[in-house]
Amino acid sequence: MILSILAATPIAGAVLLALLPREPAPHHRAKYVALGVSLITLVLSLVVMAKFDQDAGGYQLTEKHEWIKVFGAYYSLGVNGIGITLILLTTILTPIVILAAFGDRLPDPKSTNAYFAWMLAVEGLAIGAFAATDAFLFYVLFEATLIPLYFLIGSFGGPNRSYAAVKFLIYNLVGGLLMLASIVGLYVISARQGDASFLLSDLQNLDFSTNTERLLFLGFMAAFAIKAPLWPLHTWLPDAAGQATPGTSVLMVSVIDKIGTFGMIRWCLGLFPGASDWASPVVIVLAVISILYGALLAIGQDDIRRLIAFTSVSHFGFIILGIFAFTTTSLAGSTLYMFNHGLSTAALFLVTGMMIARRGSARISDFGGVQKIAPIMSGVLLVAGLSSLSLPGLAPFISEFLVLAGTFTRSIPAAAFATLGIVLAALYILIMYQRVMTGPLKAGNEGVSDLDHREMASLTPAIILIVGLGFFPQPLLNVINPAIDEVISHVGKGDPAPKTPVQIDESATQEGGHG
Amino acid sequence: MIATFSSATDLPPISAPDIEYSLLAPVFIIAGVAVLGVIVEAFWPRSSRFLVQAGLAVVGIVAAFADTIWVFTDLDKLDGSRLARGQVAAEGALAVDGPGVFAWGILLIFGFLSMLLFAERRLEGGLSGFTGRAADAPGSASEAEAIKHRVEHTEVFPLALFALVGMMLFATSNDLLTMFVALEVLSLPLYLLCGLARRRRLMSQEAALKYFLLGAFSSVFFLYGIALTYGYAGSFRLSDIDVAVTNRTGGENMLLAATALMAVGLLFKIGAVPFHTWTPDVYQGAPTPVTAFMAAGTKAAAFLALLRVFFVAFGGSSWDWRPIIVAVAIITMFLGAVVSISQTDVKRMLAYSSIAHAGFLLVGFVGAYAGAKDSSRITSTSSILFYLTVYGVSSIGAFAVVTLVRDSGGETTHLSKWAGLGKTSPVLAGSFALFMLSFAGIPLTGGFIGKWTVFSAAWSGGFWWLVVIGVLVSALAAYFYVRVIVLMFFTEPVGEGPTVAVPSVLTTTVLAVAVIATLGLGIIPGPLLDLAQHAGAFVR
Amino acid sequence: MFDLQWLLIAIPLASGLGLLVWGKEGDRFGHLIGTAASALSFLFGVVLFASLLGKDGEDRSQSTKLFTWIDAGSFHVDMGFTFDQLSGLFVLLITGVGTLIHVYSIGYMAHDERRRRFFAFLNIFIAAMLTLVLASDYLVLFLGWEGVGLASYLLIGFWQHKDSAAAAAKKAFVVNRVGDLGMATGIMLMFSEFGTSSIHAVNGAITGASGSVATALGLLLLLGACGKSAQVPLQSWLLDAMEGPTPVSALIHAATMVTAGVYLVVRSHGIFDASEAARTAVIVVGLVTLLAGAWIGCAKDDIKKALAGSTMSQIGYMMLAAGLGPAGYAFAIFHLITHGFFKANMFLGAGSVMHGMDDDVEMRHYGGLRTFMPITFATFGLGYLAIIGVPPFAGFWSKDKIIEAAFGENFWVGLGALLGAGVTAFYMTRLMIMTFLSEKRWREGVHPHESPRVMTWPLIGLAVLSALGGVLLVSNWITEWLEPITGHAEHEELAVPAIVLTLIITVVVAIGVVAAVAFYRREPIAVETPADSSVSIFARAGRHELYGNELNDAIVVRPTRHLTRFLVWFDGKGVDGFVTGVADRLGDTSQFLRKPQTGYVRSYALTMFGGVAVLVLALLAVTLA
Amino acid sequence: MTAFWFLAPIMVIAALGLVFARKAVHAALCLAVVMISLAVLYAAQGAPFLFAVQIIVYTGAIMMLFLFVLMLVGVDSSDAVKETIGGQRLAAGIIGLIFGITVVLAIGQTVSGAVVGLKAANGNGNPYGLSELLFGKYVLAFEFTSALLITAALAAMVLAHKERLTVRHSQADIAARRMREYAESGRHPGPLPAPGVFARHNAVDTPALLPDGSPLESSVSDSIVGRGQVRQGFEDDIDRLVEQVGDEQPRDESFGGEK
Amino acid sequence: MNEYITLSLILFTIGSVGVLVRRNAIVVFMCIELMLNATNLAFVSFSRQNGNLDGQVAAFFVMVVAAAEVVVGLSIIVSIYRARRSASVDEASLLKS
Repeated sequence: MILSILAATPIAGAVLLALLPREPAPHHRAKYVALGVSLITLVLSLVVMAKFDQDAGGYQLTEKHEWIKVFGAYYSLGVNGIGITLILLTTILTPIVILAAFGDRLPDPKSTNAYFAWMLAVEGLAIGAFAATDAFLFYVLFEATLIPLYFLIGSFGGPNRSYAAVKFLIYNLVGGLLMLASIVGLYVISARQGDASFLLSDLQNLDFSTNTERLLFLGFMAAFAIKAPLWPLHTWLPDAAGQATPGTSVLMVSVIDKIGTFGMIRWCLGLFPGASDWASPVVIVLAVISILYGALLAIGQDDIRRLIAFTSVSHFGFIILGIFAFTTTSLAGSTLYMFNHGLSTAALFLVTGMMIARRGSARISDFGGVQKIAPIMSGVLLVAGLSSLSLPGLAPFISEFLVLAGTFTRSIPAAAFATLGIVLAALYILIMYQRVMTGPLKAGNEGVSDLDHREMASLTPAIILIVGLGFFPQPLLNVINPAIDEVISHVGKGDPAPKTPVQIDESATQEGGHG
Repeated sequence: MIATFSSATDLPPISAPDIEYSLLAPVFIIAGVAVLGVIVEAFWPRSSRFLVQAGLAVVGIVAAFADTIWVFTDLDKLDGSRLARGQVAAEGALAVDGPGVFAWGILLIFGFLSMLLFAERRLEGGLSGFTGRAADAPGSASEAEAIKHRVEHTEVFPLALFALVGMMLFATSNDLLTMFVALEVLSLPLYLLCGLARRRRLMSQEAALKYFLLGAFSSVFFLYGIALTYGYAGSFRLSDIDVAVTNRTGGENMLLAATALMAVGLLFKIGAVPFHTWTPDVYQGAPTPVTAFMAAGTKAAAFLALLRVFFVAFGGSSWDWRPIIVAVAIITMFLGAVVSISQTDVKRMLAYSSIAHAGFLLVGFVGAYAGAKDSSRITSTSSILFYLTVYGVSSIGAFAVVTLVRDSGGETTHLSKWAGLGKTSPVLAGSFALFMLSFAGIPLTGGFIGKWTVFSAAWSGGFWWLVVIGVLVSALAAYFYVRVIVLMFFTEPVGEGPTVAVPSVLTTTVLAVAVIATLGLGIIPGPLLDLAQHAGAFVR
Repeated sequence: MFDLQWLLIAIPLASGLGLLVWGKEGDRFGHLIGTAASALSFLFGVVLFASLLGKDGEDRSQSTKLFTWIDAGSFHVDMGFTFDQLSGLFVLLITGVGTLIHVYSIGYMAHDERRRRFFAFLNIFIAAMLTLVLASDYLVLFLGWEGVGLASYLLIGFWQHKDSAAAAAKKAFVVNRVGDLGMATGIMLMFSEFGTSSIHAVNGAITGASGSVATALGLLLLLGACGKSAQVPLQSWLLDAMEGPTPVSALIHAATMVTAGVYLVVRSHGIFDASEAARTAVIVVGLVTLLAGAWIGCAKDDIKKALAGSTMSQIGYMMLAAGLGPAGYAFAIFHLITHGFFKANMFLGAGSVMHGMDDDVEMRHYGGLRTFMPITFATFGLGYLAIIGVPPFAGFWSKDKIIEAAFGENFWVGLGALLGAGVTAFYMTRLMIMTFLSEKRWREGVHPHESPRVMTWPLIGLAVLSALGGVLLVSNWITEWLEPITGHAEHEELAVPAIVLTLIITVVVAIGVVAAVAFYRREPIAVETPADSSVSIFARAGRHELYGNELNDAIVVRPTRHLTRFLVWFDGKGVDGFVTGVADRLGDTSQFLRKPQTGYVRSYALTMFGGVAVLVLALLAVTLA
Repeated sequence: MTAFWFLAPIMVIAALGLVFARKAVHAALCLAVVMISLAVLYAAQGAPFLFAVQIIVYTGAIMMLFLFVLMLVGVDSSDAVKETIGGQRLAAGIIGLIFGITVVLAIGQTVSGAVVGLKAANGNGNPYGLSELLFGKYVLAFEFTSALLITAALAAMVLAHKERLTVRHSQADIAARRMREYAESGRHPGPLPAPGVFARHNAVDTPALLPDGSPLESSVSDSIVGRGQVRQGFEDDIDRLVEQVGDEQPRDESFGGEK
Repeated sequence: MNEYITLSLILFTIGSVGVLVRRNAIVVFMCIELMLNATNLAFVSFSRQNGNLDGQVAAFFVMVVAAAEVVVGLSIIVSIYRARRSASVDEASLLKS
């Protein structure tokens, strides 16, 4: 029940906002209502976290109601460690985004209500998608997230926004519809083998022929690979991120795109372990290409937002690599990566968004020397950037390293090539930072003021989490680990054992100090 | 009713036919109300005739609908190889079975909503959307006089009811002769109604002419198909044909040609490629309420007839016709989706969209999955019934929106004029966007569930690759639906932008019903799906 | 007490972060707090070291686990530290020299409005460096490793308004990242091979693994070390790094951070012991860098760059020593420590000179400064004597031992090391002459003056250490102290007695000094830098840092840039072009398919009739075929 | 069979005539030929009732309706020689041939099975047999053909019938009104003078001349005046006439086609 | 029997080609009538072939339907003629593409 309430709260908030009368100029009411609702949701999610038994494993806080009997579709929710991590990410990021979006200048100032309503809708649908344990319900929510994002991009973005919005929608719809074909197939197979059911637990017991499993897997994978985005299906992301407002970009890249990678774990690996294994060589190659390709393209961008989008392509490559390496280490890394990447990309998008709003341009070449007049902003950008390049001590490092270390045990070439990404990451972030922030102040940047209190308030939680999780990732990993073990045991590919295992001598490392 | 007579020559008396009036009451109610309307037309004073006609039509439809519900719940359950309900009635002319009565229900709903649109008088300054005096040449002095005298053609209501009764018969005909008569009963009034627009009358008349000529042309092919079928099977009764087809008594060629020719007539009515050419022109030219009625009703009735003919009569030769229909389905989906991309007129765009939807419906049809006795799996029939419901309601809603976006020359259907509609009237644009999303098959709308059901029927019938093609085409189709949304919401209005007429409660009701149904069938489709499943298979 | 060794790190870290967050109010005390934090850490380090001295040999490795850092899947890393003989020495070096440099910076940075932040970064560096040396797990070491990289990045680019500083900072970070590639891959290899990345466990288990694993690990770690310690082929960043404030050059790019590579090799002695090939690679890298750095040092007119070249060269010595295995580990560390003293001393001295010369770094603008900056001259002179290896100053002892060990390994290696000593003497003498001894060449308006006491006291302190650093070798204390870690090596008998070798070295050094004097005292030194064309090819190559940058450009930078441009084009025209192309084709198709809708009812009928014909034919054909 | 072989060529030729006849009326007559021939074939195939209906209803009523409308629309209307749609005739011909050959080969030659004949079915007479079916099996269809007929009637009413919107005046009313107007305003109660009667041109576009030689405007139909088609160029004649007569008459300035 | 069906098919085909090539709406419509008549011939012939009167009933129904259709069609044609003064189907081509 608590999960339903959690998902319903932002939706209800969105409806409330839609019903609120439009206000003249400053529109404070809508903003505060939105912020309030998102904070309530955050609190609720913490309650969920508290109720969640870390050690128990499996799906918890479940609820199940018959929804569409003929289809065997259930309104069935439940979270495991992976789901709750991403729900937490969603609920943490939404207030941050909303607070940061207070200052967004919208093309139509009358549409503030709609802007925040759509954001809350995204949050609610995303929570639902992360909590769904019924394939049909998941699919519905997965696809439904397109609509609010479509309107967020199309109504509130830059000058080329409608092109970007349409591209975003059609691209994702193609994937989603291929997944629909698979969903239909699941239904038919499920109905053939007894009563139709879309429950994850029932679907996992289905017998597939090898070819059927592979076809169905491909449908799911297509949707997730586009969403995630995996090379070469990524081209919608730079366009969308280049046109959307920073808040929209955060919701899109940090939250919604995670449904793609999340879906790979829960649905691709969960339903089609054999096919996932079959496809893993290709997926791994694509993921490695994504990593390097995204990074190289990020180096070549002049638009900051497109740059960040391409860094995300690179990072999603890591996440997917970790998932399809099928080791507990890499999979835990990928899951953690989703969370960390969400935070670091959010910080990057938001702080650059504030910068861009002040400068009136997103072109790197228009900036220069901003550090001098906006030191705090530059500091935040640096921290966010360093987290994006996976500096040890910041959260993404741990996840990236886990992914690589796990992958290394499975495939040395893949890990080796992927590791090149960390050099390229340094290049794209530092080149951007250098050209934007350092050097003498460039003409035209005089108006770039430093962050104000509200903006700092919105960014601080993200920065604190990025740093904090860099040193103390264990609270999250403790939640994730049991779920990962279940996934890996379901896939049936155990971790490759170390070739020369070392019995870790506890006394040497731990007790020695007390001597 | 028909008295037996004995003549001088000692011929045996002809026994009176046995007609199940209670079972057929919905049909008779509508027919009766239509005839009553004609009488009202003749005798009721002009001043209040419009209200009486409209009220009569609406009340008649509501009554018939109520009776339909009763008939549906009361259908006999037949034990056969698979679940079926109902019986053959009226000396075997009609099959009052689950799918048929379900179709009656949705046809009556479509009729009801369309009648509300027919009766809308707020938009033209107190006059209906139909021409005042069709006999006047467009632009002539006498037309101006007719407008001045505020005359109206109230015959549209009985005509629409005749069309409606034709549709109901078409959906339940159990022999080909009745089906042919029903086809004509449904077509003739529609030909006529198409030519009665108040604005842009030349186009309207042209639409009527095209619809009529092409409709007559196609129905001749249908008829020849009937003739050949008769030649092959020696009977018009679907069940007899089935026996003949299953036994394969020779004359294969004749059967195949008959199948093809009958398909032509039916595919014409549903607007499948290459028999779709009339659709855009007629949809654009016809008065918008008529277009709505046609789009929803004709398609539903024709699909039921298609299913009935091909599942019941030609079910035994399904391996012969399925490949061809698959090809038709693919071409139809593709052409409908692709061509609508470049359309600039809303009504034409909706017409091409209806072609694309015909393709999707055909996907469900070729699955030809009839279900198993103990399984609640979606069948081709139930999927199409559901899809038709959703599509019909949504498209009536969409056309209702079209009637409201106007400029000085009446409805302004050029897409460029719709730019910025979302800013000026978000509710209207929002509901149109909802219908578009439903057409595109986005989840949480009825259209999504509809697509889902037809695809699952196709997959159940073994056509998984057709499902893949189908989903790809629906992505293509989605492109132009979202383009409309872009236009309405993300584009600045050109000039002053469109004006949105304030509709009366009638159109508002239609819109509200359509929006609620589109959303409701997307979120809780269970009850309607259960009903569609409950309808079972066709009786023979 | 050793359980609290994390305080060593925590104190400067807390101070650094606090100073960053504090805001403008902290400007008044920031530098003091920063210095105090460093000093506190030093004092605690001394206490810990002292208590280590009081323990038996076996108990001198004190580990503590702070918390479980990462536990995911089969991957487990503890945030653990080990205070042992090696790290103890480093702690003292880092915090000791660090504290002196903090003090120095109070004066040096007095007029910089962002001094508080400078101290914050210095503190963070100290914390990261301590993490590096105290880490008991390679991943924790990597944390410190990257942490010092970050601090280095921040400090090199401290004067961000200068484009050159920002570019140098970026370059340093990126080149280091290349090294980190090796480091990270090495840790992954450890994980996949041993299931752990604990330093102790890996070095203990390496003998059980195949030799190729040891070689691979060794080479990967060497790559990391090359990056951090500016060894060939990743040397190019160090000279650029001189863009940073001079205390930074002294602390990070001379005394501590750049020696981390040496520390890594020594710390991973187990791995290198197990692989002859890896050791050879280390020797080669060390020897090449030794000579290359010396070469560059001879040619540079920028005092800091000349010193940087020298640093490269000296670290080359250390690497060389480390590559010699157990025979050289201790001497590598010994030279590392003495180098830390005298090179920090000289950098700070150079900073003092620049301070007096209005931040001019061009030695051709100096000359005759000994009278104007007596203390600087004196302390610098002690450092000079130490580095060229004049007995009995610190450098003599350490370098002598390395050259000796090198001859023990291989004659040619020894010869190279010997040659390096001579060249060192040459370029350092050149530096002394150009800066302090020759006629004055500074421009009008420059008033050279001695630096304030807050700057000279650290100079004096370091000068003393430079002079007396050799005491560590008294009765082989350092080798014995480190023996539990580096292992014992039998002293190899050389072809000639050690004393003869020492004499030879001294002679070579003397030749270097004399050559420099002869070369630079013969005629006045030109104020303007001679054009490239007028100097020898050796000088030209040295000035251009042996064309390392050009090489990098040609091999890496430009291809990457071209690849990036190509990919941007490819992404737009190829990947996205395909998608948009499909969309465009659909649009065309749509326009094309509209055409049959002519509006003529007869053509519609024709279409229908055609359809009928096709349908009939198809049905007949499909079925009858 | 004789009748068939005699009539079949006639029917095909007549049908082709329908396609090729330039004048619509000829086409209609060709169709009538086909229909009547068909009636004979019906009779020959045991369908006497249909024979009668074909003659009476089809040829008699429906064909007459066609002719009637043809007269209405213009009996002389014929298709232009030039084909508006490029390739339409060729394509129609080719597809027609393909279709025709296919079906004739596939179906026309393969009707198998013995011909049962209608002896038994027509046992009680053909009309009886028909009515038995019509009022039995197909009673529902039969009933609903009434809907068709009503629709047809409505169609004719709607599209062709113009409802009178003003009160119809009887002759007496009109006469009374005219006399009243004459009494009140002096308006001439009789019919307007005919145009051109006394002029040299007696076309409708030429105004009549009054005895004094001046043209009488009101003799030309309003619609011709409205279209500006009143015959011009005779003023000179009158001027000349006047000159010849030598009598000075004031000319009506306002007269002329430009009016 | 084959010859009757063949004749019917020939007439049917000629009718359909006529629909395609004639431009006068009334003549086009007459061609459709020809097709209907051809169909009727098929019905009657098949009726004899099958030995039941259903085919004749069908022909009868076709005549009724044709009558109604003619009325509707001709009304439409007349009303178009009134507006355009032309009965050519090619003139009615406002609605296209």
